[in-house]
Amino acid sequence: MIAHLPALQIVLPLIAAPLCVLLRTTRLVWLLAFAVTVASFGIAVELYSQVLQYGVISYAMGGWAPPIGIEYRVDQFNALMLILITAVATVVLLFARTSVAKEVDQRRQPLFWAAWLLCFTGLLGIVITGDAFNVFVFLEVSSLSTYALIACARDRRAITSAYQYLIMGTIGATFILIGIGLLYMLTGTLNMADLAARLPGVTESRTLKTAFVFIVVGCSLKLALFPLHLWMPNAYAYAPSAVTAFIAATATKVAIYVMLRFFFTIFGADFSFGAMPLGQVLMVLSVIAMFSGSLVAIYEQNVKRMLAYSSVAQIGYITLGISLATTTGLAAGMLHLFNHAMIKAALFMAMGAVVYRLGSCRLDQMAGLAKQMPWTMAAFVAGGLSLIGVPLTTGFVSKWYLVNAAFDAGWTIIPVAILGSSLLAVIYIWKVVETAYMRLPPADQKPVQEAPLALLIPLWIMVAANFFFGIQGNLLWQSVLQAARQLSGEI
Amino acid sequence: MPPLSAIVKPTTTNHQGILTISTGPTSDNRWLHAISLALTMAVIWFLLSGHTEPLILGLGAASILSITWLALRMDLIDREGHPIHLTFRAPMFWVWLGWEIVKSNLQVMKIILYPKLPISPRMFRVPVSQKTDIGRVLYANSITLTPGTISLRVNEHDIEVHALTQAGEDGLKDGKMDRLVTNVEGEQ
Amino acid sequence: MSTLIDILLLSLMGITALAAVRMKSLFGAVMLTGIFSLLSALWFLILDAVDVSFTEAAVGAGISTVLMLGTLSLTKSEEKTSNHSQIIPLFVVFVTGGVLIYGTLDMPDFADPLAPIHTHVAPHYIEKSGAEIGVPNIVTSVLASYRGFDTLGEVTVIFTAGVGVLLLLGIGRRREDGDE
Amino acid sequence: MNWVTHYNYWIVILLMMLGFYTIIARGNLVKKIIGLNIFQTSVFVLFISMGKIPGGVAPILRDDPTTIYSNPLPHVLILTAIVVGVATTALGLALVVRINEAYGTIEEDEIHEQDRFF
Amino acid sequence: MTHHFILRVITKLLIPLILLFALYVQFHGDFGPGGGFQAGVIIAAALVLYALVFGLNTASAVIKEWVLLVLIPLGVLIYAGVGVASLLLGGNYLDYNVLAHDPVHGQHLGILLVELGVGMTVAAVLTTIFFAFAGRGHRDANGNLLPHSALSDEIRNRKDGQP
Amino acid sequence: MMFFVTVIALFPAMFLALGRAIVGPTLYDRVLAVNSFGTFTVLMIAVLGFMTDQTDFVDIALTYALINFIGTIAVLKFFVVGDFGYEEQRDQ
Amino acid sequence: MINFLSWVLLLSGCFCVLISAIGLIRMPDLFTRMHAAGVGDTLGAILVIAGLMLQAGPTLLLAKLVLIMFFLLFTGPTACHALAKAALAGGEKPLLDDNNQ
Repeated sequence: MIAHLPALQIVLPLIAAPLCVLLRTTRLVWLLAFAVTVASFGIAVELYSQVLQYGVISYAMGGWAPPIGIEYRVDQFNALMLILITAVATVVLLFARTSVAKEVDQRRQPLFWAAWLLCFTGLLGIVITGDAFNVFVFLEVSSLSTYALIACARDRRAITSAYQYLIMGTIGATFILIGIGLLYMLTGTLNMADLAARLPGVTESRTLKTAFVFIVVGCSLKLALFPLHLWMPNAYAYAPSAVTAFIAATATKVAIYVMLRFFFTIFGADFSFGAMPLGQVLMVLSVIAMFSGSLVAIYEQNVKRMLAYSSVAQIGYITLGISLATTTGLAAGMLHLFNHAMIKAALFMAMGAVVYRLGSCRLDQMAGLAKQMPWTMAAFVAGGLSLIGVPLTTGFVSKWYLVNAAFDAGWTIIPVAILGSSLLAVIYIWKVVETAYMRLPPADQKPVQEAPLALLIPLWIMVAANFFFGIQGNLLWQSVLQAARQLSGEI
Repeated sequence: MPPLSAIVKPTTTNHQGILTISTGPTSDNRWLHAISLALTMAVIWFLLSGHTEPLILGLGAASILSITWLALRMDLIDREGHPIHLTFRAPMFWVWLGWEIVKSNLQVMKIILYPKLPISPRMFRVPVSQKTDIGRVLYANSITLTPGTISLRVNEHDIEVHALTQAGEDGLKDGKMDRLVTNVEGEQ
Repeated sequence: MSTLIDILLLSLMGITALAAVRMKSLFGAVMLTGIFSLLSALWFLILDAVDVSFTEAAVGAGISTVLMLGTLSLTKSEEKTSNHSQIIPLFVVFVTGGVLIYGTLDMPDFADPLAPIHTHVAPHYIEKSGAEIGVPNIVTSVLASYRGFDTLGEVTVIFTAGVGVLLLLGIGRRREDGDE
Repeated sequence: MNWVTHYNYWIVILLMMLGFYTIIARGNLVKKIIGLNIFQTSVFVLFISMGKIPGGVAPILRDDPTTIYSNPLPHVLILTAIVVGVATTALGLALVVRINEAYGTIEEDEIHEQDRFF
Repeated sequence: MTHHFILRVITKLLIPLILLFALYVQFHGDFGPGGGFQAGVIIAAALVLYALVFGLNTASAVIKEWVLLVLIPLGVLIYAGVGVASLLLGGNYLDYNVLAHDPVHGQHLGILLVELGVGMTVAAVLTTIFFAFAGRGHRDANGNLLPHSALSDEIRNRKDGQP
Repeated sequence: MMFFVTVIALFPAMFLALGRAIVGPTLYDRVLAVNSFGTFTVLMIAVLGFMTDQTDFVDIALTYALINFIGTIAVLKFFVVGDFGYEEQRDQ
Repeated sequence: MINFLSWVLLLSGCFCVLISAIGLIRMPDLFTRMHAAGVGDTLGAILVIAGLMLQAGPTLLLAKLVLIMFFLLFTGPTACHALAKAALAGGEKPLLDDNNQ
């Protein structure tokens, strides 16, 4: 069975989802989902250790050799991504059980978990597959289930934001589809490795450039790169908290993964950054995103929305690293990808705990909350510190490497921008801290209790992860650096 | 499988549709009709498929059985749902109807091509002498099938018809089609 | 000779799409979308994509239309005139279209038998599927076997849609109490 | 490059852009979905155009060994894409129904208007 | 106006034929155009026709909610299960060669089963979606069902916007 | 050749039917036009099958003949009842 | 001989269809248009399919063509009738000749 781990990685949750519909009892369904997620985590870890041991794993679906059939291909980068997704899913799932029980209608919960598992399956499928069209299929699986998950919230604005996300997401997916179609037209193959082998023959083709543009725009829509991020704040703000934590930590990251896969594995760094002005465009957009996202976040009253805008800025950091077009820059971007997933999962989970008690996460209602929910707010502060990039947190590590990479690449203005944007982050995090710690609760507000342990434990696991990888900064960095080297073809 | 009588409730009030639909006649011999439906479907299946491998034939048999079961469950099978009894008397009628269709088509085409568009649309009622719904349906659809006349509203006693010209009206009012359809329908 | 059919069909499609986009009556637009997908089904037929045409005829003209009508029956069937500035959308559309047209300049000619897609992977399917799968319809072979995993994904997509709609609307028999 | 052979592509691009324009410019939610349908269908047409071979027939094996078959792979991809399209349409329409219940309108402007004061 | 028997009679006549054609398409996907997906759509279309003509209540009495809710996951499970079976028999995932002694037979069996799963899920999902839309009814913002009489005239008597 | 001529000859009819569907003026006119358009398409699909010697097309024509009917019935239900789910009680 | 016959049938079928479409445009109101549409739905379809049947010869294809014709002939009038009825119920008034009443 060990040889079939890549298939099982997807098939387990994929089979569990219909089983959820059959079981129809919330408790059982959740248990099944949890068991499957933990198993997936185990498989992901095992896959990573195998990749480290034996190199890239290729698995032929249906036994058809790659360009003919669909290939699953695990290298260091996507093995790490698999671990990230499954780990975040496990922790968030622990959190989600209590949170969702409160925020989602009782009757919908079995189906809700089915949709959750489908989303999980889709994300894993995108990451593990080595076939360009298969990416599109699983992208749609994850997107469609995400739309449904977002719309499950009781707030009516959740439905509108799900609709908006659906429109934007479908445009993005269709753009990616057009891009894949053009690539297929030029080469006659859909397998990523085969594409990579055949594309250098047609680098002069204008069709290839068009394909590149469409894939970049499509991915940017999905990952909410600066001018295309408009769907994201609402979707994150009004979705059920657990869903927000899950998709904020995984969905956009997976979109970045897809983009990197196309840039480096398929088009090749030479084409992406040499023939196309990708580096420059991406860098400008990233810097704008870092500042505009943070600035808007400062004026935001709804903390979940604030964090969503902060995500826009943070995604800017990631793409900034990529736009440097050096291996260390890429590695720094990737490191920030992982760290940001941990940070945002922790922050959104903290907000989920607040919503669990308060029913809202607007700033004016959170005044003086630190006295009533000390552990939750402490977790928020810890996550916030990591977001800002205070030493000993993981946020610091990635920014450190980002600054280093920028210096190495000869950009001295970039570190200044990073610093400036981090200062803005200080402001919006401080706003929350000040409200929660220094203001008095409004007189008419009923006192609330600390969040239940079922919420606090996963929340603090995530916070602890932030500190662990902050203190052991080198651990993740070395893995990511290896992955980046492999991705950019250095080894 | 539970007994059929338990599954198929007599639907006396449930048939509601685009406009209210009355219940069909209670079936006289449901099983006989089911068997003949299955046989008809078997013939059609073979005409569609043309494969004689055991696998395909077996699948065909399974399909036909399940459709028959579903049709029973949907209460589709009775004299109207599967009017096998009509076919024996029908051929002459179809020939006659075909000829009528050609004639009236030519008339309508002439009208369309005529520059002045010599139409005089009119609505009138013709009596219905059929006793069953299926007979009335046959009559009403025959009226519609011959261009120049469209059946608008149908009830037990008469059919409201929209005709394009005086000739169309006269052609219907002589009652030949009505008699022929009643003839096809046969005694109940 | 099929060029003439091509051109006629494409112009029909163009007219239909234009009318569907311009029409204020949503109902009319839905009907025209039905016609549009019907025409595209015809076009697929001319390009020898029998299975695709089959699916498009059944889905586009049938199920999609019925679902859209179902939505209209629950909402409104008239579009209001919006007073948005149309400049930005027009700009985006022109840029996108421009990029695509730029891309077509180096495309292999339409129906060029030497284009890469006809020489690389596809010949394997055409030549070997008879022996490897033993099913005459190559599309079925590729769909269900060579790329069977895609099809599993496809079923999952439709399953997801089912779950999603159930989550959003609840099923079937109308309940007098809301299921919010 | 031959303009006649590219004429097909250009018309298809025109269709795509009509759909795309409807999605981004129209404020009516159902109209957006209609635009999405037109957009996706046109993309499918573009894909299928690639698979054509002159003198080819549908990829269903025949006894005659000299037969030229059209490329089956785009057909397979588009079959999947059509399914994805109908799934998206269904989900989008379900959302529209819910929006209409919650807001009493399916016009984007009016929805924004209602949400402004929250 | 109380009888719309033309529609009823013709529908009764057509539905078995449509279903038969759908199953023909399902099982002849190997030889000609068609397959599970197309068949599923046509089956759903037949059920939609039934629901349209005979009313939603009648239709959902015949095709029970729980049946649909079993069929939807079952189709996916059949498909994924074929893959698991091939794993257990020693092949790769979805490698039908190992399903029978002879690879071609295995492929045939695999394709048949897989298409069956596709057809099942598609038919059930599309029917369910239609039922969900049709059964939704007009509701107010709190999700309460509005009676037909409360609908605006605009909805009850639809008129075209065009002059 | 004969099939080709037939196909080409069907096009003007389709153009005209499309025109009626676009112009309206009433909803019913559109439905009528779409229905006619559907019939023309069924014929064209069948003829195309013969033209290119791929008689599998007949299956598609058959499908479309069915789907067209269902679509029309759905439209009519939509008009008369205004809702697919409500049971009809208006007409007595 | 058969070829000639099917030429005649196909062409006259096309002619019917074309006339029907012209009628669809020329006729003054919904109900009269239905008559025009009926031409294409009945005779046009019958002739074209009959022409194809001659080409098909006594094969299974013939059966399928018969089935198509059967469907068209059953569904066409039904849809037309239902449409007329719906239009009347929806308040459409047919245009009638004055000296008729």
